[in-house]
Amino acid sequence: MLLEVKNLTAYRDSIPIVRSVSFHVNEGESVAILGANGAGKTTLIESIIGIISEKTGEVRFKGKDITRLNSEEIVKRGISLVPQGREIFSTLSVKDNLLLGAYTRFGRESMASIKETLEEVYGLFPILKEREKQLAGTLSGGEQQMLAIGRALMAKPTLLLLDEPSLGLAPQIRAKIFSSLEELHKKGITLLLVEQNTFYALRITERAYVMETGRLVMEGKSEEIAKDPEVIRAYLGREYREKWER
Amino acid sequence: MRKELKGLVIFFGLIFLFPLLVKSPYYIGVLVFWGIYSIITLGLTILMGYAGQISLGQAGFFAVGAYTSGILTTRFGLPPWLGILAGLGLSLLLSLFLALPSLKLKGHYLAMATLGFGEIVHVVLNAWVGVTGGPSGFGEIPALSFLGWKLDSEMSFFYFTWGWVFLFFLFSLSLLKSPYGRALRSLHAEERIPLSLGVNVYFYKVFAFLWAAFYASFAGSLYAHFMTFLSPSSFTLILSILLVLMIVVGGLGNLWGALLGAGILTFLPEILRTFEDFEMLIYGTFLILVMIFLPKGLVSLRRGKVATGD
Amino acid sequence: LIFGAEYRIGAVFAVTGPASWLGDPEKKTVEMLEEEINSQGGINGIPIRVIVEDTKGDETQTVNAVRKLITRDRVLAIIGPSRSGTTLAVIPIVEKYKVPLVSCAAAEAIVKPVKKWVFKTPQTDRFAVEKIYQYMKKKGIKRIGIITGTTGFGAQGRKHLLALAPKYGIEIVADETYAPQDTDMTPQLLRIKAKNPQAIVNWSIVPGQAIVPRNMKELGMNIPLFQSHGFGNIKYVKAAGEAAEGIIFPAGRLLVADLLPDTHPQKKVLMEYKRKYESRYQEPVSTFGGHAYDAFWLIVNALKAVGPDRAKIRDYIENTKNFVGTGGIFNFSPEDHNGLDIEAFEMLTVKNGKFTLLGD
Amino acid sequence: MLLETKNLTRYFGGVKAVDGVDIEVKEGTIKGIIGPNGAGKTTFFHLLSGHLPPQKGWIKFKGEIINHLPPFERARKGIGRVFQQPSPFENLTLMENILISLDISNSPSLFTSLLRLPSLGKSEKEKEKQAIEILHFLNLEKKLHHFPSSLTHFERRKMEIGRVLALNPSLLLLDEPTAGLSYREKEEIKEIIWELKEKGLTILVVEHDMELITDICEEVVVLNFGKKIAEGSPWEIKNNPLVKEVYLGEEYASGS
Amino acid sequence: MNWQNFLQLVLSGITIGSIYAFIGIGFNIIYNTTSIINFAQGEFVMLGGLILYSFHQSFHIPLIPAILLTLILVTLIGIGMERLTLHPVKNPTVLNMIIITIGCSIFLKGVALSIWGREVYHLPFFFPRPPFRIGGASITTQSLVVWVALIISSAFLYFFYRFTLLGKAMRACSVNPVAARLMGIKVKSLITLSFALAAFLGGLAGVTITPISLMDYQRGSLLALKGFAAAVLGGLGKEFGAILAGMALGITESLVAGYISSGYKDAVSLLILLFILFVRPGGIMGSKEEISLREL
Ligand SMILES: Nc1ncnc2c1ncn2[C@@H]1O[C@H](COP(=O)(O)OP(=O)(O)OP(=O)(O)O)[C@@H](O)[C@H]1O
Ligand SMILES: Nc1ncnc2c1ncn2[C@@H]1O[C@H](COP(=O)(O)OP(=O)(O)OP(=O)(O)O)[C@@H](O)[C@H]1O
Ligand SMILES: [Mg+2]
Ligand SMILES: [Mg+2]
Repeated sequence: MLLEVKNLTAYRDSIPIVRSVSFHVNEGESVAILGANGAGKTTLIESIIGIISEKTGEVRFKGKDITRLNSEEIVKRGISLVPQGREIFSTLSVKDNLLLGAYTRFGRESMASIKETLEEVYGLFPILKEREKQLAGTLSGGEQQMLAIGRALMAKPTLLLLDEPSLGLAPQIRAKIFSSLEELHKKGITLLLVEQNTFYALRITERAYVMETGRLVMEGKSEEIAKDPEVIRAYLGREYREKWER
Repeated sequence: MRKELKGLVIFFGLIFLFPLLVKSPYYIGVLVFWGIYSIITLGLTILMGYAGQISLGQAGFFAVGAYTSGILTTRFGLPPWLGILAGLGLSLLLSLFLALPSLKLKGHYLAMATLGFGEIVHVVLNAWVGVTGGPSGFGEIPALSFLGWKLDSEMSFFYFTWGWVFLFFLFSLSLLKSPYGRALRSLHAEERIPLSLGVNVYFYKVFAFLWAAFYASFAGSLYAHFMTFLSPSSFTLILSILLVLMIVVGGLGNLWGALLGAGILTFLPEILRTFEDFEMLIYGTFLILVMIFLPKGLVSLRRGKVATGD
Repeated sequence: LIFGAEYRIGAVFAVTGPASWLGDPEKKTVEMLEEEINSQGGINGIPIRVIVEDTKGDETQTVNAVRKLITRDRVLAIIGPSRSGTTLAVIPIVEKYKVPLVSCAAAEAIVKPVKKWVFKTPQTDRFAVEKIYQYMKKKGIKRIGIITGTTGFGAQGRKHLLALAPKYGIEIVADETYAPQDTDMTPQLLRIKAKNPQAIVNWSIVPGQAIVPRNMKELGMNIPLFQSHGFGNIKYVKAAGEAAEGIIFPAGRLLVADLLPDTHPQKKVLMEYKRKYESRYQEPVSTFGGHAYDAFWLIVNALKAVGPDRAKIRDYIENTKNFVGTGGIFNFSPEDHNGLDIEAFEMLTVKNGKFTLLGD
Repeated sequence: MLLETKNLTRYFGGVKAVDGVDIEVKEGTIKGIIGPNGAGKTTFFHLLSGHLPPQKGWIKFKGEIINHLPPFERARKGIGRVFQQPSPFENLTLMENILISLDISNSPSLFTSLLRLPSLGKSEKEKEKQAIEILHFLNLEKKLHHFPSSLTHFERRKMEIGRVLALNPSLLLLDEPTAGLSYREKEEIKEIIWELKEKGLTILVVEHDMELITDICEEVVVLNFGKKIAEGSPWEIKNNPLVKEVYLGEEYASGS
Repeated sequence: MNWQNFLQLVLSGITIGSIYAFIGIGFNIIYNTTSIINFAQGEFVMLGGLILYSFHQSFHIPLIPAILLTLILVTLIGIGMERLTLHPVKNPTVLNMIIITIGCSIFLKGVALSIWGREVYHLPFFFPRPPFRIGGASITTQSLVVWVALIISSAFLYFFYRFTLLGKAMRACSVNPVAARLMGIKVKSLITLSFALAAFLGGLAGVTITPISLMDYQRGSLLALKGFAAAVLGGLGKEFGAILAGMALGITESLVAGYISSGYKDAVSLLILLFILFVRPGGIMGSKEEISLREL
């Protein structure tokens, strides 16, 4: 088990938002968490990576307890996050944003291998290369989202957490991102994906959880969940039905 | 509004009873200064706490109010209330000049611009010897009189000052509880948002500057007639910073905080005076501790009771 | 000590803040004297207590402090404040409450016009200016440049320098000022230099007193430099370094006490104060401490003679004659609440890093 | 025409964000704007709402050129805008957030406010009623006195729509109103937009969700590199090969 | 006035300006990691001067080791200040942090007062020789020392912020601390580091300017005011902004005092400063864009 969450309760302003949640992600797996707005998905992700420190329960990564660690320490152990709302460094250039993504790799790895990752990210999002010198805050919404994803990839994490990565992306790019996530996964990166675009989320993951008002209410293979009538009604649109049927 | 009124009645009731219980002119005198500073902070907290605009030049408007009314009454024999009005007029004019170009500035840049204004006023007070008396200052400013009642004792001045504090508090409260107050509070967000909702951001920023300048200038005139002597050393950047400290220590964006902060920081030096060389150590430590343990200011000690704003 | 069994005297000095170079020696002096009197059994067996309040040189603070001393501590008289501005700010209060106040600040405005309850011990800065001008006249200096700090002290000096020049046939060809935080007065000095004066007068407090001579030296200006009596502390000579050599300034005799002839009436007082202060505080005396010394004894002498009565103390001080203090020999009268004249000053100069009397 | 732009242009250095765009929006219609990321959609909205000055071209609203008007005056004239990034007034409650824009059309004088004359209370009451109506329409009336930080993303989005509705606008600019919402929530937003259209509002909407675009828009404009590359009914657009190539990608390649 | 005087005015303006600039760059360092103005920056300068005085003049340690010791000590004080006051605060607002630095400033002044008293201290020039003469104008050796130290420091900072990842990471801390932590950046440690760096440079400024400006316990804050003006006018966080603006301020002051009026020189130079700010709201080197993206 790469990531194991036991009985996690997490608070915002002393209000419990995530309530005794337990789940796990195996090494090399890709897992989705679905759920309506306000279910507490972001809160769950943020308490795993240590942004939220007001919590009880246990989070284990690679067998070690990381519940009480700071996010910078957790990140060093190989978890990366594409945060909801992008959280880019708006007054730094696009390139600096990406380089900072590889902050933990500096000193450990050669400059060349970092540059290589940079080129990979540019390959994935050519627009970022074009905008290399621009201040990140002046990018368009979708470009910022690409930057946030690219920045997380720069760290070459073992476990990649994605909080609504497709938000604000054009259909073409969205498709591209999901297929590259699939590829990354094939290369061995473990994924934990929070996504409103349930169709894609279920297509590229192996397992999924459904979250409602702070609790995990359903767990299963992604394919099976995709067939669950309740899920279809609540999370999957008409578009999906058309496609799935096709 | 109801809830605040209850607090108001209790607070001002106690204040107005004070001189009758404690007859010491010393304490009454200190309370007069508390009142004078409160008037400034009640205005400044509108500008800083609600409209989110910083000013490190408030001592400048305080000085303009004090000097204008001081000079006009002493040199030209004008009645004090005319002097006060003239001070208010000049302050409003100056703050308009400062506010219009400052609309483009934010944060530290705005702080610098307002600080620059305050310093310019200070330099002029020092250098324009013929009119201001220069660094040596000038004295013998006549006392105020009110409805034929000469305000030359600490006690009478106390009631006069705190009467105004009460009125100014009510004005600020009414402002905040009106559409104007809401609009001012909306300035806290990125400018483009209120703009897109039809809020004339420029008007409200200028308005907040004028409001704060009005209060400061009025307080300055009171100060002049209470002290009866003025010199530039009372109107330095240190005072501007002190005023900001008062509203932050008291609780930013809260009228009670403005009152409380002004009170605490007026009394603290009185208490600490005996410590002399250690005073600075204690004072500095006090500020640090308040900010560490009560980052929202002293008013956060009593939640619930405090209303107005967030 | 039971209440009432002591004589309380208030003191308000700028112990901290920008004018602390005044307030600090003043405070040390009165504390030293208080102890001395009490160790000798007080006044007629009753100890005195000097309540020192720090004003930070700030007027609001001073007003509060004086009100406190008068109405809460009920002091018999007040020594200080240190600065002219703060003194002027408290005059209305002492006049109203009828408490004698002996200020340690120099401005003439404090005692002119005479205020019933207000006295002062420092030599009036006007006399300091006159002393300089007398000397200049003697030396045939007719065209001078003045440079003053924009503090109360500097401004008073400038006022007198400008006003008295015609009386001595002196023309002021350049009139420059600088702010207390300035680090370099070269621009002002250049303007003065361009007017070719025969001498320069610099009227300010530290550190301007040290920076101006240095800048002059850097600019190669070799004309004589006169400074105010505020230069009266050997520390400032050190701060100015070599550039201090040859600076001429008027001062009370405290700084050159050991150089006075034994017959000089002030010699004994001066030497005694100097010895006690320097052995106790391990630092050189300054004239400012001397002002507090004089103020203290004026009040205490009155207290000894007439007892604890504010009005009587005031009357006694007003009629004090031939009081030998550190600042000179005081002769008070209802028309003169300073009691000193121009003879209180000597002209001094710096030679080999030390103060010496300036011969003719 | 309610809104008309001609040759509207805005560059950022070398980036041609909006490049000579002409559009016309008929009163009472819903028009979609789509295009790849960075195509200039948001910038185009900035130009319409006055947050950026155009370098070339003009904007005509209700038959009047409004190029020179500052944003707040355009808002008062009836252009309401919802930003791409949620941006509530964090220090105001939900109710107050709405009241801000109600104040614009109904604000007693300063004098009345400071002296708290009775007319103040009357107008406040009136506005509160209107605000509650709006919140009710948006299904938010339960959270009246909440601060935005405790609302969900969805509620915040709705609140922003409410805030703009309080201006009583004739044109509504919505920038990705359903981004990050779940299917069910999208449906709710869709209902809201439909109802607004019923009420006679004209709406310009930027979206990346083609399903929403097809469902609500009568006409769609496609931007690419700041230029208008296509315009037509959603069905036409979906089958436009150029649009497929630059925007829709393979997902839609097979057509529906 | 003639050419020679003009030259002299410019030279002393540059000396004055380099003092402002030197103090100004210290503000930038802390601003870069925290978005705050460190009101205690002037105290680092003051401590630099006074501690060197004690080491060199009172304990008679030779100049170079005394300077090194001073810088180490001031740096430690900077670290200590951050660790004890700012570090423990959870989620502080910018205003909270600024007020804490005001508290620290007052506290450090209090400490200096109790150690060094109220006296004005002076140090000899590092290279005691007569002033250089250039075209009839003179410039002291100590001014040259200040310039050299200033230029080396700012070249270092330029390199540090432009080309090292650590420098960029520091900037990231102020732009978005949460995201910075998500990159694995130890925000709190970098803030401590920036205080160390700012204290070091403040100390260096104090050490080099004290022979010119003299030093006492409250002179640091007075000078810091001008340093703050230089930092803001130049564009906060811009490596060369403070230098450019500091020089501009110094030369303006000097020329105004030399040609117009010494009494109003501060007013005139402040007016110019205000004017520049109104034309360029992000300072001389600052970009409008960046300002619009930043809260402060
Ligand atoms: N400061 C706060 N105080 C109280 N409640 C809060 C606070 N912040 C967030 N919440 C509540 O926490 C809940 C969960 O928020 P969270 O962001 O984790 O949900 P989510 O599932 O990620 O939803 P979304 O799809 O909007 O990102 C929401 O209902 C929200 O109202
Ligand atoms: N201030 C600026 N400086 C430089 N380039 C800018 C600036 N603002 C925007 N841009 C660029 O202009 C282009 C258009 O941006 P805009 O935000 O309008 O795109 P958009 O169509 O809304 O994209 P999205 O769908 O991703 O939100 C982008 O490529 C962006 O990088
Ligand atoms: Mg979320
Ligand atoms: Mg956009």
